Amino acid sequence: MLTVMLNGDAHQLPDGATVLDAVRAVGASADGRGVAAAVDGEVVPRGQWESRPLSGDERVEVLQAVQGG
Amino acid sequence: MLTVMLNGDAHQLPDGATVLDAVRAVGASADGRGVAAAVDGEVVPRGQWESRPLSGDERVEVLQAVQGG
Amino acid sequence: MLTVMLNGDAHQLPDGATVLDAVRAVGASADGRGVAAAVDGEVVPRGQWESRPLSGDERVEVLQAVQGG
Amino acid sequence: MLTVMLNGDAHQLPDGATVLDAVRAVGASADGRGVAAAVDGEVVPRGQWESRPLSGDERVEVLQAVQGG
Amino acid sequence: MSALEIAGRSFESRLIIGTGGFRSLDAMRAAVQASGADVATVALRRVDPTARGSILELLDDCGCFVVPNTAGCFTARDAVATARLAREALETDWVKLEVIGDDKTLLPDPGELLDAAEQLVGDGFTVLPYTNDDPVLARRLEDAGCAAVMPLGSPIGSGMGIANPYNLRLIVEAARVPVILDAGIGTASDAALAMEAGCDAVLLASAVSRAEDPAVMATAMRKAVEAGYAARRAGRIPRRLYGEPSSPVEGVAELT
Amino acid sequence: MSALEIAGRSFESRLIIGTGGFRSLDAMRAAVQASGADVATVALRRVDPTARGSILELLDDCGCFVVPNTAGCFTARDAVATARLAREALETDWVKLEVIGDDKTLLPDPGELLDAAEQLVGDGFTVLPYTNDDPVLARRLEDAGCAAVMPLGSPIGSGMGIANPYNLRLIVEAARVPVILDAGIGTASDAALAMEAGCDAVLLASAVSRAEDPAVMATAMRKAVEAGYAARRAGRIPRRLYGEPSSPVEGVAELT
Amino acid sequence: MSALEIAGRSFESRLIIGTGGFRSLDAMRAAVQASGADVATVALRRVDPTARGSILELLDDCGCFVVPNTAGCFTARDAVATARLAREALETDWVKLEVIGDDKTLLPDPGELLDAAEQLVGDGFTVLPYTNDDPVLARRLEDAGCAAVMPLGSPIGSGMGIANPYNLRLIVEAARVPVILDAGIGTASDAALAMEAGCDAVLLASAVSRAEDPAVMATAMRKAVEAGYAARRAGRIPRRLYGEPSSPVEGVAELT
Amino acid sequence: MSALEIAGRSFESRLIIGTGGFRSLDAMRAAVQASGADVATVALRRVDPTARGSILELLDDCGCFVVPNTAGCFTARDAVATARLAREALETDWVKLEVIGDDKTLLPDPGELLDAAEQLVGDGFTVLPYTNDDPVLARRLEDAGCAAVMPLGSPIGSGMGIANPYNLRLIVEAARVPVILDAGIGTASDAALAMEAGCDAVLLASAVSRAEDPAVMATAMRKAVEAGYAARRAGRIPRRLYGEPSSPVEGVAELT
Repeated sequence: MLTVMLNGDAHQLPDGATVLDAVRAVGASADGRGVAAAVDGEVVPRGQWESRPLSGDERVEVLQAVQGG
Repeated sequence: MLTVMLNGDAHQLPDGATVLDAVRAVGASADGRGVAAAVDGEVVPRGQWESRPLSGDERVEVLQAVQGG
Repeated sequence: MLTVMLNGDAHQLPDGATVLDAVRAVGASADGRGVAAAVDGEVVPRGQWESRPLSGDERVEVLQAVQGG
Repeated sequence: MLTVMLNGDAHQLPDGATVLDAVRAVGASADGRGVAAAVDGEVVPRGQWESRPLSGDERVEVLQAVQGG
Repeated sequence: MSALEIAGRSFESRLIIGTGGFRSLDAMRAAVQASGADVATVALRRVDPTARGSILELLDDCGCFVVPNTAGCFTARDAVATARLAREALETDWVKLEVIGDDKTLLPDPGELLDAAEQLVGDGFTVLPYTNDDPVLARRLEDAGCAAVMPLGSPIGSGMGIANPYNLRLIVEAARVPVILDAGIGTASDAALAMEAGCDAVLLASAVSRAEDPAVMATAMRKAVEAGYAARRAGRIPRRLYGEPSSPVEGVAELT
Repeated sequence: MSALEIAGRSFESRLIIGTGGFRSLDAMRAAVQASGADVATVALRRVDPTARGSILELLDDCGCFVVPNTAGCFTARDAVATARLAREALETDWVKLEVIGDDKTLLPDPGELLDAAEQLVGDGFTVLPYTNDDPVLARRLEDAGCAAVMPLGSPIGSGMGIANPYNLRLIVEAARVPVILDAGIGTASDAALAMEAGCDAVLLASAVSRAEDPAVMATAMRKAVEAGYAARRAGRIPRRLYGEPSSPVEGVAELT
Repeated sequence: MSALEIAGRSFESRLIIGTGGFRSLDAMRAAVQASGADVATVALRRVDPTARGSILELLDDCGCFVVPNTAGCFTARDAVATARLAREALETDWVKLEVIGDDKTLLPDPGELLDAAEQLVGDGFTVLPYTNDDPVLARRLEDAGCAAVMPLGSPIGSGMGIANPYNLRLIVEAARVPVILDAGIGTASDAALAMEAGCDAVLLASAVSRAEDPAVMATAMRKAVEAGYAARRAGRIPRRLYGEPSSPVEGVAELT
Repeated sequence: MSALEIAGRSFESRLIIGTGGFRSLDAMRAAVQASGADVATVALRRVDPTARGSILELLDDCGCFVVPNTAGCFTARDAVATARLAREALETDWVKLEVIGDDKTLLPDPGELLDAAEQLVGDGFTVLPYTNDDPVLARRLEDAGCAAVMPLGSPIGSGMGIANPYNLRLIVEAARVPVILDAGIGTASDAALAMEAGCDAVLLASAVSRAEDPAVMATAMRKAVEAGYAARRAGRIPRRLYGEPSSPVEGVAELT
């Protein structure tokens, strides 16, 4: 198991987890429409979610479009 | 001949002239639509134009609707 | 005894009472400085307070200067 | 002779001229009250006017206090 | 937009157009149509045989209800006499009552105006008085039986808008008859403001007739009156001294 | 109304709607449709699994072009990172750039804003900066390559309207890119005023989303923006200190 | 500051103090002295035996000329009767004429006011009418023989300042008697504005008497009236849309 | 009036006079004396041998503390260099920092201003920055160590007064250093308003130096600043929508 800060909370993911696993873990829509992910503040393009492994101790942010002015 | 003040100017009309003659004299539309006449400040209803004689020395005003705020 | 409406209230005064008695009855300053009296809405000059008898059933107003904008 | 840009104009000064000569050349008050001088944009303290030589090709600005908002 | 009701008569548009100041009848026709107005005011003047075209036919074509005014009158007596001639000429007992007190500002004369209003109401007229923005005078005119009160925003033709929104508010709060903002409108936002302040309608002439492009300004005024009317009913947000986020304050990412 | 052009893209409506503050998605849908807007802004926040419905589908249904904002960012660094995530999430390089300098007034931080704008322009973004009403800062943002400048009328959500029309005028006079009044609009006349002042468009959220009846206020805003745009082009009458008769001064009858 | 002339009488101060609303006679004394006023108004009310202290002695001590008002009257008839009693009580034929038309706004009744003014002038009074800001009514009051006109800035005690500076300007331009701004003053800048607008004096009560510290506010008002009077005579600079350097544009150094 | 404290130095007057724009040194002397100011600003320019009279001696005679400005500088670099020369010329480390961003409006450049302020504070100067009315920039300047913040009311020399009282209020609420209203004052009431808004002092030049009678306007400004300061401390009455009687409502006579 590895631990990442996922959207501000410590979160356990299986070893070998990828950004895609993190995205799913927060319950983002499957197709990822309107969703973006960053690891330690850097954008991870959707195309790399599956291939980008997490090593733990990272800050992962998964964001989506919401109502805003 | 008799002389009336017609719309502010002295005007000659034949003896026996009526308000209708005065109305015609100023070139008001025949049917009198949008036109009104007053003798010495008193309205003369359209129906009485023909029957109302002028005796002279009267102030006749013949008015019509124009652009206005 | 006679009864007058003195500054809005029914008030008993001895027979033969004058405006001066009414002025005193409301506690106005003796010299009457800044004070005026009216009977039935008419001013009674200070000089006539003593000589002006009240007959009853009158409205007597005794006013003085107060703070005002 | 050496040439300096003195308050925006080319100006001839004798060889060995100092900042003080430049200050005098623009007619600044002798005691230098309210006056300051800069060579190539750097302030030259009043105490160094006499000892600071000019080599030519320098921009010398001699300023004084004037009316200002 | 619900109908405007004046003296039991119902109108679709809340914009009333004064017909003075247009450069031509064609310009007037285009502007009146663009305005969507179904009430228009006219003046009464001595017959001018050289005048061409009929303003009444034009207004008929545009479907406008025509209301004569007493513009140019400086006394109650003149205004009453003019109103009677207007009733005869136009076969209507509606009148926009103007009694001017000063020919430099064209401000109304409060005493003469109230006197004329009382006489004309007694004579069976439906009286729409052009008044200043004094809430007390507006109440007196209403008590006299006027069918509406028509306070100015600022002097006729000045284009200064609503000089004293505070008085207009007091008039609207107290009125039990329609309040029609009459005079002073310069541009669209002035008309919107009048409606937001609670006026039932706006009457204007010069703002449209003397604009560079009267028809375009008439369109602007139609939309502005509709906008102000809707905004009043939509319930605006309160004014706040400080900011109020329109985006969520929760869920902000920590990216750095 | 001619089209609004921003960065070579053309829009029919000159009203841009911010989507924050609505009580429900249904209320938003009704208001966005009533507004006629074809551009809408959204924010980016951490995924909330409990949230229901998709704002993007709703805005697609309404035919709106979606522009993400950087609301909630207090530094250039945060704003730039947020803009990059937004580009990834929404597949657009357009961004409404907000860098707030004070969380009480929500006023922008001029230095951080200009820094972020320069970085994002360099990074290929189409940058629409929310700025204060400083004409000098507006010019710097334009020089930095922003596609428009979006000065505030007053603080976000304050409903105070245009606090300094004088600065807005200076910004409009000098700008060579579209000027979009962003923030502070409270009611319809505010929007009309902004357009009369020469703004190319108006962006608002709270004025509609937090009104008692958002859909009705959205209609009011649509009409107000169209009214102000038309009034600007119609050429308003000048302001005069004194009155100017709208009825003829010749031909007045002598009745008394 | 040159003297204020009313009805041939000369006063040093251009600030007139109304005596209503003070918490105590001591507070009044301190404020009247600080104000520098040499005219003060009083009301007439039924004798209250429980009242302590004499306002007239206090005003004598302060060297104030006392002018009674007709506050509380709603008809010309009441106002005239009250003025006659005041003349008897205070041995003065000066009167501040108030005829109120509405007890919520305390705005004057134009018709009753003019009627009362005509009666009192005919009766030999020196009439100072409290009027609204209608330039036409002000002219009628002047024509009726009033010694001054006293337009309001805004309702009595409202502290709203000068709601319609435009009307005040029209009144000042046309007046041939002194114009005294009466009612509505809230703070010092309001009084300065009134004098800059060309008023000859300012009359106020609540702004001082109901301030947290009446004596300090009285000092502020005295200085504000003097400041506004001086500024009017000093000839202010014109308003410019753009900047105008106050430092020389020539002789700027080239340091970099 | 309590003393004005800036950077540990105490001044009696809260009016600071800029010396630009006077027609003659005599006019300046009369105005500076009438103003009661004990701080005056000067500019630095290339020596002009033809100039007559010494402004410094004049200001010494008037007992003024002299503060040089950096007027005419458009970059932080120029402003810093100019400040250093000024320090040498006048033997003071006080400087009124101006960095202009646009020569048409003379509005400050926010980025260059903040940069220059940081450098000069680091260099030991007592920095008084002329800034726009942005509350965020004012806070940044304060955080940079400026001894006061000097927001404009409106552009230098424009005489437009306080264009955005709302921003001025926000600046005053947040400031922990003195706030000095600098630029835009046109007449006395503007200066009173600035003090009522909570400013600690007012700095002006053109309003006095370019008035028709500078000495009389200087007197007006002195009194207006004192009036506004006193009014702020006296605790003004609240604004009310309706009237509030200043005469008693009890004890009214029944005369008719």
